[in-house]
Formats: sequence, structure tokens, C-alpha cells
Amino acid sequence: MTIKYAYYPGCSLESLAREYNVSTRLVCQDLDIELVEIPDWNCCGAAPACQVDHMLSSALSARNLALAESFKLNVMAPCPKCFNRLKEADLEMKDNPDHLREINNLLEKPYHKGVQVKSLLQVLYQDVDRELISCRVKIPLEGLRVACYYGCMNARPADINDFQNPEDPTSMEEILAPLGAELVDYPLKTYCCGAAFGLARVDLVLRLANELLEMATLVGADVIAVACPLCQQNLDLRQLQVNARYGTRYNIPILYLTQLMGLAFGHSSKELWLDKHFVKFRKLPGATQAVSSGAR
Amino acid sequence: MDISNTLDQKNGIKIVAFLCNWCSYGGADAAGTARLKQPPQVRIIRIPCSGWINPLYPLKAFNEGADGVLISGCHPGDCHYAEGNYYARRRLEVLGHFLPFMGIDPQRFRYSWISATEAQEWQALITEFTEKIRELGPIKKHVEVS
Amino acid sequence: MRLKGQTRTVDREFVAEVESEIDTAVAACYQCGKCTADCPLSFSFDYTPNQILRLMQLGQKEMVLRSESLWYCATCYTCTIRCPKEIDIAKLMSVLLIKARQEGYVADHKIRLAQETFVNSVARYGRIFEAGLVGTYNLKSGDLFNNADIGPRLLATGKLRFLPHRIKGRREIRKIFDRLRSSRKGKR
Amino acid sequence: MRIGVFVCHCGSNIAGTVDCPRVVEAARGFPHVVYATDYTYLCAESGQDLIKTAIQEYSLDRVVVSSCSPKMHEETFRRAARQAGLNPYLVEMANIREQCSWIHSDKEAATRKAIDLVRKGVFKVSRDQELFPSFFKVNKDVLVIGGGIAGIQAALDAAQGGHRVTLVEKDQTIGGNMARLDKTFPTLDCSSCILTPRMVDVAVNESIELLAYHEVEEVKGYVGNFDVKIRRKATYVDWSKCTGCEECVGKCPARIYDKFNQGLGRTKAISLPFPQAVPKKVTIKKDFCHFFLKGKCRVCEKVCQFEAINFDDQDQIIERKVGAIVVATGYEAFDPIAYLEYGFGKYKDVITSLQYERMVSASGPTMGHIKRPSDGEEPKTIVFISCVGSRDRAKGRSYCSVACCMAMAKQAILTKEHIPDSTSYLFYIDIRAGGKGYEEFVDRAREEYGAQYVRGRVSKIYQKGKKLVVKGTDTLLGMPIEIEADLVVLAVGIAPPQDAPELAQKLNISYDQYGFFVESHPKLRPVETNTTGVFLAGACQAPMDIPASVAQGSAAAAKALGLLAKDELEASPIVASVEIKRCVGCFKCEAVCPFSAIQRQELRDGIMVSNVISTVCKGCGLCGVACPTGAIKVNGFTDEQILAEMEALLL
Ligand SMILES: Cc1cc2nc3c(=O)[nH]c(=O)nc-3n(C[C@H](O)[C@H](O)[C@H](O)COP(=O)(O)OP(=O)(O)OC[C@H]3O[C@@H](n4cnc5c(N)ncnc54)[C@H](O)[C@@H]3O)c2cc1C
Ligand SMILES: Cc1cc2nc3c(=O)[nH]c(=O)nc-3n(C[C@H](O)[C@H](O)[C@H](O)COP(=O)(O)OP(=O)(O)OC[C@H]3O[C@@H](n4cnc5c(N)ncnc54)[C@H](O)[C@@H]3O)c2cc1C
Ligand code: SF4
Ligand code: SF4
Ligand code: SF4
Ligand code: SF4
Ligand code: SF4
Ligand code: SF4
Ligand code: SF4
Ligand code: SF4
Repeated sequence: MTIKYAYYPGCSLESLAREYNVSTRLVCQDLDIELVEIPDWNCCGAAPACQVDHMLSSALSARNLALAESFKLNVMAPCPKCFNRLKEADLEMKDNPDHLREINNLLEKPYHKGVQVKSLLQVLYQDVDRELISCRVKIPLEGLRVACYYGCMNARPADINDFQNPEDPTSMEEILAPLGAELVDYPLKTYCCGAAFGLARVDLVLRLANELLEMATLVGADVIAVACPLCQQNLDLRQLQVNARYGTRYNIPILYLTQLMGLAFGHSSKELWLDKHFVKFRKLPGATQAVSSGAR
Repeated sequence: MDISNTLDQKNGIKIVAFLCNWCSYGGADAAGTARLKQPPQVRIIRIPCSGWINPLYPLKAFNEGADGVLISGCHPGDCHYAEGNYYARRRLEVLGHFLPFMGIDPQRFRYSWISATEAQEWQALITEFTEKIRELGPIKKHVEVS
Repeated sequence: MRLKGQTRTVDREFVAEVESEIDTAVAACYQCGKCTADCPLSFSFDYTPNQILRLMQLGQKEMVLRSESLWYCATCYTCTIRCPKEIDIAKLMSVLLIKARQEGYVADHKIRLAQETFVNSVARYGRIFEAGLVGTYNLKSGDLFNNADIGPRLLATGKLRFLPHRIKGRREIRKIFDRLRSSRKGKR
Repeated sequence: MRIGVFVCHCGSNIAGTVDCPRVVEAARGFPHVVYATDYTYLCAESGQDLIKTAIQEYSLDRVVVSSCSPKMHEETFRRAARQAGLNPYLVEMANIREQCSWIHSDKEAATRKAIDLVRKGVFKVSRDQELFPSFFKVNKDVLVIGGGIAGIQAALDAAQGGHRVTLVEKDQTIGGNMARLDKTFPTLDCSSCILTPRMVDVAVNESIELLAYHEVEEVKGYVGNFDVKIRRKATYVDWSKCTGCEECVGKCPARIYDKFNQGLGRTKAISLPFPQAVPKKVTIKKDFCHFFLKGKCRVCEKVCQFEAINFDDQDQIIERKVGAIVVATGYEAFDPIAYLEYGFGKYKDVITSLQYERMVSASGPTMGHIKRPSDGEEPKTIVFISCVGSRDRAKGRSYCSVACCMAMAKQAILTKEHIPDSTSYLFYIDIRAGGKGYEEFVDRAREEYGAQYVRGRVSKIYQKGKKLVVKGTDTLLGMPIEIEADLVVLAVGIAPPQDAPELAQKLNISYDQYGFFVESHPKLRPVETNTTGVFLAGACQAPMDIPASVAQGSAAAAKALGLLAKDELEASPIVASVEIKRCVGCFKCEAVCPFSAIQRQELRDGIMVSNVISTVCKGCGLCGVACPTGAIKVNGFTDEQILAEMEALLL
């Protein structure tokens, strides 16, 4: 049985996080999840919109929800910030009829509260049988020490991420366990990476990224798994900035959860755009196997 | 011999309240001790427990000309007699549904939970309820209860 | 009541307005500091989250709205999930930020600029045009070499677009902005 | 019928708003009223005399006192009537103060309402019947449930007062949580040094029957006559033979969770909780014993020279009759597993304050050496965190646990004594040190023992290498503060035992949202409950420390003794009674009565009818409403009386 979602990639996945988009599509295909991209979707406004004007933020999300509604499909978004904006707007409109009316007044095409919003993490965690994931594994990630990093948006706030505990989420670990990876306890798994301050206040981001990378080194992680474009950028893109500023020599690849899954499912590192990362992932598990299985 | 009724001729309405001895009567006393001003149309009858209320009483009261009837007991779970107010709730809920068939606006009937410390809640309740009854005006139709 | 050195006195109306948006009375806060303790960005704050709450309790509108903390809060919700009194501090911070902007208090112009550049990009194209965003921001902020060290390497990945993606519904997006603006004016 | 009406001024409390002479005037016009007067203070001696004289002078056979709330002075005026030779239940009160003069300012409206209320009183009193209280014999024995320090104190005091006492303790030994403590604030005397003698006193006291490893199964009856069923839980050891030599314990291969030591260290399937246990007898925990699980072992049986092991042992129900019950079931330490942010259960070196007591105790699993559970090393930096499971709405615990601030100060002192080169950081929100010598004790912790108090709540703890990173705030400085600690001690709250609500239901007493038992009045009846004859002592009522628990134990015993000092007790006549002619034997009344006050009674011709045990009946009236024929009614609140009141108000 295939599961079908209206897919909301969001702006990041069209640019700096394209590998997240590519790997998400591959993995979903492997797991019989059909993704129908919302046609002509618009930016959800991310953090800046709701920091400038809450109504604006809701209206931008509502347009996307209304588009998805015409397909009678629930919405799935891989970026936790998009997910957060879409779901919060949805909940507020479902909660408060006045708010819904006000928002619809701003739209060309009204929203009728007809969809549900999930994050990619939630879909992989709730809708996909762990058995199925095991079945799809061709190259187990044996010996790879993975630290799962959720960041703030994949764990909180509690009413948006209501499918797991905001203090100690475990969905990523549970999804990765069938892949055979060695999951290390990463105490800062829900610590914030500085989010969107990368544009105006790089210094804030670097300080947090440094703490996160230090801890990952300390727990002996080979790779940090993430499920958020901002986390990925702040830790990967800025790793060299951190090294420059703090005199550190971190060299920890930051992979999307879906890239790790893709590897285990037998996709090549090229297919998964692994070469687009700043910090290269060299410890390909079963590298020799990969060749032979590819030949099979 | 003048025994005529003096209930609020000015506003022309009469409200009878049945309060359980342990919680709500104490709450009304507490409101008095705190000097919380209240509308004078309400007359209180003290009963042991809200579970003691026979649905006949409110009906009789309406029949005899009460414009509003209020029943109040301890909060569910706090009943002095353990579970009397659960019985009350069940019974009075039924009564509430039954009133329209007797030509009585169910808004004239109210049951609530007021504890012995809830003086302010009591004041708010009877102020609001009296206001409601004033709005509805004196009861017109008299019910027949055997 | 007046805090030493402050000219303004208590503004209860402001407090009530904010309280209605966060659905909690600020008086609930007993200043335990749990919100501050693990706030990842508090190192950059002038007032810690619990001090923001304290200022709100004392009705110090101006001090609150002038605070830099509002601008450096990442809305990460750490404070919110930890607060023993169930106060949504993250929400409070963002409500206050919006009010600060409305009333013309800007503690960090770069952040304001970044946020506005971002929103303008949405208004223009319906989606974010990242290369344009960084460029515009750097130009306007005068910080031309901001993030320049990663620029070339980023280009090499080929992930950045050089032309914006203009969505078909651009007009709808514009209308959202316009209607919002006119409804705001109507209210004033 | 000759009714007298008395209208009280209560100084200006009533007379200021109600025109009392006008009320008297109106009262004179009501049916059967032969005398009416007003007076400044009716409850004063002179006022009561006025009533008594009038009763005799005018041969009054009914009285209406129109004054304050009956909750205030009904007893006073009933007593006055009795003294004047009138049945006290022929007195009614009209509440024209709390429910009239004090809540109205319009004098006219208030006066009219007062007149209505007096009329209501007159109409009701004219339907009143003479009522006579019944008397019943009282059983003088006392049951104490829970053998912590509060229960021990209550049992000893009641025994000293000459009563036989049954002490039921669900655990294998008495002593409760105090037995787990090392030293006690504010004097730092050793807990077992002061507790053990008391435990032994219980054991040797001939008036006290100690039923350890027993639980209350069912409580029936009423004050003076409680019938209690008690379950003896199977111990699989014949206690009359066991000497507590612990020979068996050493040989038992089954290692299990050590409840007494709060999970620090392990114990055996057959065990003694601690060396000074009273009674000093072992039990087998069936769920963990190899023989019960796998059918093989019986090692204990082999080594026991006294042939005390009995694998065929079974639960047993025993019955006791008592006149009063003291509940002293204490508390359980709050389980901080809910604080995921503190990593309790995940990080071995995050422990509870009660575990720390066991660690510091010389008789504990570490022999009094403070060691990190993870690697056995001596910690140098220790962080204490207050209010874990207290003062925390988000975790469903809004209350303050009272004893933990002091326990924390104590533990900081003990830590310094054990490890002189250690530093203790104590995170607190407020320091609650309200007791004799308590603030001085905290001063000592700070000044003499270098306890570092930090005002702020910790938000997060995580492991970093061998250290625990503790992220807190110093709210006084307005700065986050990070401490790399070797050991973290959570000052956990005092929470009612999980089964407290169940016990409350058996005893028909109330419990609050947390499970603490509810006292009759928070100030004036702190150890009584709303069920007459059931008293409370210790931490089962509210969080409290040892001095308060002991004081309550004594207070509860004193209350029980006061009650049992009489040979007979008076039962209120405001109870239900059955009009046998109208009873059709449907027993709907029996089904609804919450107090099991209805008995089935067989008439001569085999017809079954209902009968109310008047000493059990509480007069709630539920039966009256359930009865389809109107055969059963509550004295003093009959349909006739209520309808008369209604008529008076609506005329
Ligand atoms: C870490 C810590 C340190 C402390 N240090 C101090 C100190 O230094 N000084 C001080 O004054 N106070 C201290 N206290 C407080 C002290 O422990 C309590 O005040 C005291 O133990 C309360 O005594 P209790 O008899 O009411 O309850 P408990 O000691 O809890 O005894 C209750 C007894 O009842 C039994 N029981 C429970 N339910 C049932 C049932 N259904 N049937 C039969 N039996 C039952 C239990 O098994 C137990 O034996 C401390 C508390 C903590 C948590
Ligand atoms: C401002 C204030 C507000 C308070 N509010 C509250 C509150 O809201 N709730 C609360 O629970 N507690 C409150 N308290 C505390 C409360 O007052 C006391 O707990 C309580 O009054 C103590 O009662 P007592 O009988 O021990 O002493 P007291 O009330 O002091 O009674 C002692 C009596 O003994 C008499 N006496 C003294 N010496 C002798 C002698 N040598 N011979 C004969 N008689 C003597 C005195 O005249 C007096 O009548 C408050 C205290 C203060 C100061
Ligand atoms: S955590 Fe909550 S209660 Fe504590 S200081 Fe912050 S806002 Fe106040
Ligand atoms: S939401 Fe803002 S104030 Fe709260 S913890 Fe995160 S950064 Fe700090
Ligand atoms: S009887 Fe009541 S109303 Fe009269 S003086 Fe006494 S307290 Fe006041
Ligand atoms: S059961 Fe036997 S061996 Fe064990 S403690 Fe008792 S007497 Fe000693
Ligand atoms: S039979 Fe059970 S209690 Fe006895 S020694 Fe074996 S395991 Fe221990
Ligand atoms: S006694 Fe102290 S530590 Fe315990 S709950 Fe109260 S304030 Fe917190
Ligand atoms: S309900 Fe009435 S009729 Fe039925 S048994 Fe009881 S008293 Fe008799
Ligand atoms: S009045 Fe209440 S307690 Fe008494 S017999 Fe009836 S139901 Fe039972």
C-alpha cells in the first residue's frame, strides 16, 4: 500500500539543501511513499515573516495549505521550520474561527481546514513500518557511529512536534536503528544551532556550532545526522568558519537522515549528492560491498 | 393576620435556592462574612446534601410561583457524603431536559457546585443568575404537579 | 513605582495586551530562572529571559522593548518546555519583538535588515532567492564581505541559483501583503 | 402550638441593615406565634437566659431564633432550649446575618427578606417533631495504619492512654522513611539512634499488636464500632520461628532491587530490610525467588536451622474491631523520572536525595562512603537541586514539599564532613527554613560548611566525559551558570503513596488532587477527617518533617483518646427512618446508601423491609430520593418540612 502526501519542499530544498530534497525523494520512493509536489507553492516565510508580522506568516502558510487541500492530500514538509509554520498556522485556524476568517480574507482561494501537516521525520517515524526499513537495507551502516541531532525545531514546541517527547526525542534513532548504524548518545541533540542568524550575526551561530561540534567529537561520532537544512548548513558550511575562529580542527560530516537511509538502501553517494557537502563523508560503510552490490 | 409574601416586589421576581449544608451553604455564609454584596431576590433553603434533592422540589417551587430555582452542592468528588452530588447531577440533568415539556424555560433552573470557600464564586453565580431571571421576567405559566 | 534611573513608570495596559497574546499572566513567573539556564543565546542577551519576565511584572514597557534580547532570541522553545509555570516564554519574546519593531525600537539593525530583506524577497518572488538575499543584505548592511569566505565554495557546489524562481501566484502573494497593509491602516 | 420568635441585633451587624422591631412585628402575625421579641446579643449569656425564661414563662413549645448562620450557633440555642426543658430539635434558626444583613445595603429589601426568612423558620418549626439522639457503645481499641514515625508515636501514645492498639504496616518493618535517613536536621542527631528505641518500644509494648507485612483490606462500620478486615501477606517464612539470623540471606542466589536502599545496591529475594528492622524477620519476595519462578533452589530452606521457611504460606484475612482509626501512611519520594531534562535514570551519577541519605548512612550500601555510582570514585563537586517534583505546575506538583530545603542543607553539611575538600552547590528558588533552629541551621551550612547556595533552577544536565554538566542560572546576578559536577543530588519532593486514594476510599475519607488525605479543617481540625473516628498523622496529610509528624501522631492519639473516653457516644437523630407500612422491600435505598446504613429486616410474615441503622446513617437523604414509595425520609428534613419552607417563601 502506498502512502501519498502533498509535498512541500520549501525554499531551502530548492537551493542550499537540494541534497535533502533529492535524498528525500529517493528514500520515499523506496519506502512506497508517493510525493505530489504542491504546484506553485510559495515560501512559508520561515522565521522572519512571523517575527515581522504574525498574520503575514499565517497567510503565507494558508495559501499552501489551500493548494494542498484541492488535492485532498495531507501535507508533508522535510524542513522543520516550514513544518512548524504550516502546522502552527493550520492549528490556529482550526482552533479559532475568527482567525480563519481573517486569514481567508487575505487569500484568493480560501482554506477549509481540510488537511493535516506532518514533518518528514514524523512520516518516517509514524507511517513507515520499521520492518519495511529493515527490508530495504542493502548495505548496513555497520561500524558507523552516528550522533542524531534534532536541533530545536524537530523537537519543539511540544504542540507542533506532538509525536515525540520534546526533551528527549528518539524518532531519528529509531529510524536509523534498522540501518545497522551505531547510535551514540548525543547529549546536545535538541540544543539550538543558532538557526537563521547566519545571515546577520554569524558570530552567534559559530559559538553554538562550536559547542555542538565539540560534543560530537567528545562522544566519538563519525557523522552527525540531521533533519533540518539550517542545522546542516550551520554545522557543515560553517565548520571551517568555526575552525578558523576557535582554532579547532573539526572534520565531522553532517548528513541528512535521508542521505544515511539512501546509503543503506544502496544508493550511490553521487545519487545522494554527498559530494556537495563541505566536509566530505569519506567513511562510506561497506564501500567495497557497495561496488559489488551495485554490480549485482 | 398578615402573612403575605414580601419577596422583592420591586423587581417582581422570586428565586429559591437549595444549598447543601456542607459546601454551598458554607460558601454563602462565607460570602456573607466577607460582606460580598448580592441581589436580595434569593431565598435559601438549607438541605443536608444536594443528593437529597427530590426533583419534585424544584417543580413544586415553580408551581408555587418561583421564577428561578438554583441548586448547589459540593464539587464532584468533594461530597461530604462521598457520592451524593453524583446522584444529584444525574437526576438534575434529567430534570433540566424535562422542564420545557412543562412549559418552563430551562434557563430558569440552574445547578452548580460551590465549595465552602468559594465566596466570590457564590456571589458571581447568584448575581449572574438573578440578572438572567430578571431578563426572563416573572414566570407566567404555572405548572401542575400532583 | 519607578526604577532608579528610569523616567517612565508602570504601563499596565501594555502588560495586559501582551498577556492576552501569550494567554498567561506574567505574575505566574516566580523567577526561578529555569528559562535562562539553558537558553542557548542568553550569552548575547542584555536581559535574561527571566529578567524580561521580571520587567514585564513591573510593567516596564520601555526597558523591555529596548532590550537586545528580543532580537537575539532564536525562538528555540527551550525556555518554554522547561518553565515550571507553563509560561510560553518563546512566544512572549516573539510577541515583544513584533511590538518593539512596531514602536520603532530596534536593538540590532542588521538583524532587522536581514529579516526585512527576507520578507521582501518573499513579497517579490513568492519564494526566497538566496543568492539575491545575501547580496542585497550585504549591500544594504554595508557589510560587503559578510560570509564571503564560504561564497566561492558554495558556488562550486552548484546548489545556488542565480535567477530567482518566480512563482505563478506572485500576484496572490502581493495581494496578501497589500490587504494586510490596508487592513492595518484601517485599524489605526 | 406555641411558637416564640427571637430576633437578634448582633450589635449593629444585623440591626444596622435590618429593621429588627419591624421583623418582630411581622413575626407576631405569623401562625401560632405567641411571643416575639428582639435583643442585642442573643448568644450572650443574657440572651440565652432571655430565651430560656420566655420558653418557661410563655410555655413555648417551638422556638425560632433569627440571627446568624446555624453553622455558628445552632448548637448554642439547642442547648439553651434543652436547659429550659424543650426538646432541642424544636428550635429553628433564620439566618438574617450572613445571608441577609451582611450582603445587602438596602434596608427595606433586607428587612423584607428577613421577614421572609423568619416566616420560613416559623413554617418549618411548626412541622418539627421531637427527636431523640440514640446512644451506642464504644469499642475502646485503636487501629493505627502505617508504622512510620507518626504512626509509631500515635500507637505508643494511645497505648500509654490504656488502650489496645493494632498497628498495621504494609512493609516488612516499621520505621518508615525516617529509618532511611542518616542524620536529621536541625540537630544532626543520628536518625536510627532516636528511631530504633521507639521501634523497640512498639515491639515490646504488650498493649500493641504489631502487624507488619499486613494491609487493610476493608473497613466497615462507624465511629466506636469499626469492623476491619486485614490481609496478612504471605511471607513464606514462619515468623514465630525466624530469628532474623540472616543465614538464609547470605546464601540466597536471587539478587533483586533494594527498595529500602532506594535502588542503591541490591538485596536478596529473601531478606531483612535493615539490621534494626522491627520485627526482625525475613520475607521471601515471591516474584523474584528462583524456587517460585523456576521450581528449583530451596537453598534458604536448607540453611535455616530453625525450619522457618514455608513455601506453602498463603495470604490470610484477619478481623479486628476498633473504635477509632489513626491513618499515618506517610509518603514516597517523588520519582524524578519525569524530569527528562535532568537525565535521572539515564545518568548513573544523578541520584535522589533519599538515595543520598542511604549513601551517607554508615549502615547503607556503601558503608557511609560517598561514591559515584558510575565508577565508585569520591565526588569533589556535588550539585544539589531543590524542588524536584515540587513547586512545579508543569509536572503536576504545585505544592512545596517543606522538608527538602532543610534536608538539602543537612546533606551539604554531611558532605563536607565526609569529604572535606569537596564543594557543594545548592540550587534553590527560595530557602524554606521555617522551624525552630532551622534558619540558624542553614546559616551554619553556609558559613561554617561553605555550602554554595545559588539562587536559580537548573534547566538541564548532561554527561560530558566523566563529568555532568549542570546548566543553571544565578538569578541574583542575572547570569546563566554552568557547573561540571561529579555527582548530582535531586532534592525530590514528598508525594503520597500510590495506593493512598485506594485506602481513602476504604476509609471513606477525602484526598486531594495529589493524594494527600484531607483534614476536617485546615486550621482548627488538622488531624481529624470528615469521617468521625478517623484521624490523620504525619506526611500522609501534607508534606511535613519529623517534628511535625511526631506532633501530629500525638495529636491524633489524643483526639482518639478523647473520643474513646466515653463509654457511649451520642448519635445525631438527623438520620433516615423507614415507615414500614409504606416500604415495599425494593431495596433501592440499600443500593444508593454510601454508608451501608440500610439493613434488610424480616417481618413476622416473611416480608422483607428496609431498616436504617441509625448510628451508621449520616442523614444524607440519598435513600429518600431513591425510594419509589416515599417510605424512607430524613428526620428534620422531611418533604413536609421543606415544602412548608417553600410555601412560606412563595406565599
Ligand atoms: C531526603 C529526605 C531527607 C529528610 N530528612 C529529614 C530530617 O533530617 N529531619 C526531618 O525532620 N525530616 C526529614 N525528612 C522528612 C521525614 O522523612 C518525614 O517527615 C517523616 O519520615 C514522615 O513520617 P511519617 O511517619 O509521616 O511517614 P513515613 O515515614 O513515610 O511512614 C509511613 C509508613 O506507613 C507505611 N504505609 C504506607 N501505606 C500504607 C498502607 N496502605 N498500609 C499500611 N502501611 C502503610 C509505610 O510503609 C511507612 O512505614 C526527610 C525527607 C526526605 C525525603
Ligand atoms: C501579623 C500576624 C498575622 C498572622 N496571620 C496568621 C494567619 O493568617 N493564619 C495563621 O495560621 N496564623 C497567623 N498568625 C500566627 C498566629 O497568630 C499564631 O499562630 C497563633 O495566634 C498562636 O496561638 P497561641 O495560642 O499559641 O498564642 P497566642 O495567640 O499568643 O495566645 C497566647 C495567650 O496566652 C496568654 N498569656 C501569655 N502569657 C500568659 C501568662 N503568663 N499567664 C496566662 N496567660 C498568658 C496571652 O494573653 C494570650 O491570650 C499571624 C501572626 C501575626 C503576627
Ligand atoms: S522558567 Fe518560567 S517561572 Fe521560571 S523564571 Fe522563567 S518564566 Fe519565570
Ligand atoms: S526561545 Fe529564545 S529565550 Fe527561549 S531559550 Fe530559545 S533563544 Fe532563549
Ligand atoms: S447569636 Fe449570632 S447574630 Fe446574635 S449576637 Fe450572637 S453571633 Fe451575633
Ligand atoms: S528464615 Fe531461618 S535462616 Fe533466615 S533469618 Fe530466619 S531464622 Fe535465620
Ligand atoms: S528459594 Fe528463593 S528465597 Fe530461598 S534461597 Fe532460593 S531464591 Fe532465595
Ligand atoms: S522545601 Fe524547599 S526544596 Fe522543598 S519544595 Fe519547598 S522550596 Fe522546594
Ligand atoms: S426504597 Fe423505600 S420501599 Fe424500597 S426498600 Fe427502601 S424504604 Fe422500602
Ligand atoms: S440518609 Fe444517607 S446514610 Fe442514611 S440511610 Fe439514607 S442513604 Fe444511607
